[in-house]
Amino acid sequence: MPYTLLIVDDSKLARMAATKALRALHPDWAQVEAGNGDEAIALAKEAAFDIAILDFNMPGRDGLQLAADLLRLCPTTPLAIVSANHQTEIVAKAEHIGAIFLPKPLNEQALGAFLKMAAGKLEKGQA
Amino acid sequence: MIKLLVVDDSALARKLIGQMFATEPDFSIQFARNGSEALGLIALARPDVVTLDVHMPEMDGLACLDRIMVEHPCPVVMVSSATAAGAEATLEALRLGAVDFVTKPTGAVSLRIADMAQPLIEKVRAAAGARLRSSLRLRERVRHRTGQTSGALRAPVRKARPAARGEGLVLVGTSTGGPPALEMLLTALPATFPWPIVIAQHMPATFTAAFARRLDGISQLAVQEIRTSVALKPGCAYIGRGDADVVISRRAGDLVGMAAPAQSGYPWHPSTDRMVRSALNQLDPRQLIGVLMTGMGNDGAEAMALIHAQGAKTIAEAEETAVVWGMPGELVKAGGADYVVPLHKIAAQLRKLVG
Amino acid sequence: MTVVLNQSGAIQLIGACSVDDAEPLLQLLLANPIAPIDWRNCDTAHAAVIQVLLAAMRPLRGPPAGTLLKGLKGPAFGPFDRGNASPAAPKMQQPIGAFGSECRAVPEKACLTRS
Amino acid sequence: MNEFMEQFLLESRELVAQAIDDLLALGQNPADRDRLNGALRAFHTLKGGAGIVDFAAMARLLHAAEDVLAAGRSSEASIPPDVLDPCLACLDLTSRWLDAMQARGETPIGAELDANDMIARLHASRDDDEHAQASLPEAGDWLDRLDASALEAIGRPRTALRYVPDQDAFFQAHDPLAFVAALPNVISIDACLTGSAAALEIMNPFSCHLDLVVVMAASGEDVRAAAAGALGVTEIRELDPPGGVAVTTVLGEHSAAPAVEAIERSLMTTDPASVQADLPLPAHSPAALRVAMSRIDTLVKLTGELIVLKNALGHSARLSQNDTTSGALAASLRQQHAQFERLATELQTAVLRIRVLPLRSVFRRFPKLVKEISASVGKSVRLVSEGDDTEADAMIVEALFEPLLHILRNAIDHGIEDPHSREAAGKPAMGTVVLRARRDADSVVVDVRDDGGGVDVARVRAVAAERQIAGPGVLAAMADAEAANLIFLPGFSTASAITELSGRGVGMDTVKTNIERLGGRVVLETRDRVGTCISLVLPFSLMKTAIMTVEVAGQVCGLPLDTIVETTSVHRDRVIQIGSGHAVVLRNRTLPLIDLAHALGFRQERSASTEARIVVMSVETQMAGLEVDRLGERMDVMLTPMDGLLAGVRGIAGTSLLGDGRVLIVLNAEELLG
Repeated sequence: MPYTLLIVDDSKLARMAATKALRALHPDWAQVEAGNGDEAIALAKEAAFDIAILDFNMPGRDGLQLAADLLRLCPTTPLAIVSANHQTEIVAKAEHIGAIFLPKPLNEQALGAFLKMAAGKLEKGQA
Repeated sequence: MIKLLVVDDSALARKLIGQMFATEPDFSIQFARNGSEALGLIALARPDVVTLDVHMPEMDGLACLDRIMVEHPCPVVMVSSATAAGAEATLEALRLGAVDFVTKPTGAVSLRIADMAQPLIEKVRAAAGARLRSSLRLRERVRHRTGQTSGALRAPVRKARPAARGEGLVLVGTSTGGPPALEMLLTALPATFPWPIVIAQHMPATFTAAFARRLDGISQLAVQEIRTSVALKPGCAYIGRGDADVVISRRAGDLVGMAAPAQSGYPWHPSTDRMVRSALNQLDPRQLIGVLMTGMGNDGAEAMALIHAQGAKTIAEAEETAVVWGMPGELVKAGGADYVVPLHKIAAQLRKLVG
Repeated sequence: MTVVLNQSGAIQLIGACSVDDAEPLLQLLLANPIAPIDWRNCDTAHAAVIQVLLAAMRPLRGPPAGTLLKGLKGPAFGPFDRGNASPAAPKMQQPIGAFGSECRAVPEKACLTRS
Repeated sequence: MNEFMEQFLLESRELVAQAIDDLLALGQNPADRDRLNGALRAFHTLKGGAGIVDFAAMARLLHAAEDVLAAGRSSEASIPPDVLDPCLACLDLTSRWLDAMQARGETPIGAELDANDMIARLHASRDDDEHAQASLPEAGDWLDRLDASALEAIGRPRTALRYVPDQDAFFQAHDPLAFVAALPNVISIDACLTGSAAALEIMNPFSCHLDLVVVMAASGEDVRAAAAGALGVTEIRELDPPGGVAVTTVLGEHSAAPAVEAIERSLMTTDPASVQADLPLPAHSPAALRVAMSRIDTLVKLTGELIVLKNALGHSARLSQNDTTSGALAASLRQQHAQFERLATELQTAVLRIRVLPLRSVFRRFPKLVKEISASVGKSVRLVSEGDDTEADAMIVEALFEPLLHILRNAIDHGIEDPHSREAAGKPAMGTVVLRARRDADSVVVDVRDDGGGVDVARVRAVAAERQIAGPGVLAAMADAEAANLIFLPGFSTASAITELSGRGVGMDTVKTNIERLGGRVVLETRDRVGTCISLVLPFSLMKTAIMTVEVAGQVCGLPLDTIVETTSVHRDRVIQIGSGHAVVLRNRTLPLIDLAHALGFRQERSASTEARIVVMSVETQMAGLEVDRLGERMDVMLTPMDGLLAGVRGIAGTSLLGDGRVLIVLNAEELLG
């Protein structure tokens, strides 16, 4: 079934790239975008999405803090943290909170694998 | 008793080569110091096999070889240097009809010449029983006599690369006698040949690049060495880098050929067995064609028998044309060959299979 | 086989990983784009394998079994005593004497071409 | 331009502006963490965008800048100001790239080289002698990767090794990791990928792209011996060498040699004209150069491209032998040749850049010396150095010390007045000497400017007359500026008292000769009571000279382009006979006309043409016309100085090889006109 993906990134270019990859993978899915953590939290309160990919490097709340906040609002949301810097800390912390680490620039294959895993998790939750 | 004639201008080299064979009871040896002496001795003594130094004063090895092949054809093993220039000369020698070659160690030759003994004895013994391609030689000889290079006769007019029609791969393994055999095979294939061809020709690292260039110059296929990695395309043939292995893999969905450090489990490199096994991981066996041609030993026989059993088509060169019917013979004996055909018919067989 | 995908979806490195394991490892990583790597049972690894790990940017479950690998540093390996329940990194005061013997995984000199 | 590119440009411009804001604010308040984090984020997002549009050079550059800034963040201390400048320069380069992309819709040419340079500059900012002391006394680029506190815990001696194996290393049955692990008393191994490593999706695992840093509790000597079997570039640093904080550096020769060989081979076998790139190293060249890895990488990469292209050319050439319908073929040959030329030029630039050093290495020796010299003559002088990051060929940098020292001595000894005279003249008692370097097109200019009394032209005239350096008539006709230049003549010394420092008959003529030997020139500017400025104008690199070829009596010669003012032809009627010589009037200026054939001693029939072809040359303040038979083309050549029997021949600067293998004689304009 089609889901809605939240893309959080302060770069519109990065959001465009992620949207393009999503269109190619799941043309029937919807997406919502947020340019920062506060917008993302607002969307989460309206339960406007099922899955989220969060840029690590953002002004204000970084991706990991945002992930923690989102999970507090909705603990079952599948999350991915996206970063161009491969730092052990980020990878390890992402894993620790149950998020997937995806390298930036985002490639379709990695996003596809994450979305497949996420969809599987959501379906299991509904069953 | 095998009658061996050693042709070398260096007294030291003659002595060293003589010593290498002294412990072999089935050889009787004669020496010649230069090309003209060699020609005289060959006419008189009719040796079973000749070793010939590529670089000699007066008549150099290639000129001498050319006359041997015209006047008194007999199996010749070239002794060459492992340099780029040596590679060119050696490849030319193989084209002129030399059966095989060994490379002289670089550096302090007298100290490291022992490294050369084992391969030289093996190759000379195999060459003594080798078959000369008389028909091929005749054509080549005429060309050589008229002073034309084969490149000029077979101007490779390349057409646009064909689109891949279904994915597939031709895998070729060969050793002794391989270079001229590959030349014949590749020049008989059109630029539109739809499947990429990957070739494991046992050779030193310094030779494969020159060999690929030579084949590229005379065939309609684009031929290149797999130095690091390269995407495999139709209408192209790829020579695995010498002293290393070649493996088939995928990058971003596309088939690639990749040079891999020589795996010690395999005795010959590039290993045909390893190449074929790696291809089996990437493609359905029905998308593979294995070709095993002239060569000492058994490299490739096992893996090609395996893909044959799984549905791939395999071609073994027939005994009548193989310089040494080792590798193809093993494949035939293992019951792994779908077709056993003489060299000049392999190209036609391939075209029929991918037609 | 020293590189496998285990049932929990992690790519496992086991025992001595040679240069030949680099390509299978890479293939597994590409086929499983979000799988983590588990090298807790890895004793030694050829540099070719290590550079694939470096390029992979995947969560690395460690520490590895081998002393040399345990002592590896760099952005991809990070200090292993952080986060999960791994033993503290070796104290750096003394040379890690075991390195010499750990690393005999040098491939035998490859056979020369013969034909 | 697609929507991605548009968005990229739009967003990148905003980010560049934001990052500049943040950096400038940091300059005001280096402890402002918010500004630092803001700048870091901007660099990071810029890098991400570059990744999306596949602009690798930009991604690489911004990654390096981000690293430098991030190092500042983690150090807890405030950002050192000399880190900000190169980061700003990065942004400047980035916005120039963005402009180029906007204009042409594609990533700019040469971005890789520009990025390499800028990255080297970024690293140099961390390598600076002054502030590196904050963390590790011997710190420098790759040593930053080491954990300082862990290092402290190790016993002595300690040595660090950086090892970047050849890409082909795995094929030599070599495991670089096992190799470094077997080094003596290994303490730690740090592994990361080199900049040339590809993304996982297209990676070739058998091509080695590792960059290893190993710390050992062993002496540099032991490490050097044990590391002899390395297949690639190694750099060894003793972390506490016997003589203090100096750091020894060894550039492994294992891989540099094949790289250079490969370049030479490819140059030798492809294009005879490029034989000129076979760098002639003057006999006393500096023993070792420290070369940034990225510069070697560029070379290797360019060489690779060159070889591919060479092969393509070879293929086309083979085709052309057989192909009679050769229109398309000729076109492809032409195109490949053009590409080849571009690559060859880039390669040449890259090769030249390897030999480049900042002038800092010479400049930093002077402050102490100036103090000593001024003390010894009882004057008070302060030295101001500017532009010491200006780069020049290592040979030139090395050779500058002596002449500069001589000029500085002269300035202090003769130029700067004693404190009393200065005060009387209304100047501060302390004199100032400014040592300033700058890059000017293809030249490097070093000025030594003092605020002393200026050259005493009247005295120079008197001395010249007294020593019969010039006749009274000539002296009388000389303008003051010209007369001041007499100090560069052999044996000239105006010091009324031969002082301990700058007497002894070795005068400015030595300086002049030495600079000219390097292909440079010396310019003197002096104002009475205000001061003197001596400028050394040197070529950026020793090897490349722009020339124009001319033909005379069937012989092709080269004239240095920087001495040519213009080329023209005049009707023979306008050539005037003056005594035994000739002259020509050009734009109301009378120029002596030199018949080149005659000057070179070629016998030649007077040309029948009614037009005289003239090259107008200018050397220092002199101008003259050279009559030639034919004008040729402009080219850049590597000049080989004359040696052996020809070394003493006047009028010849050196030789170079032409594309067809002929030797080109390049003339020395100074000597021809003089």
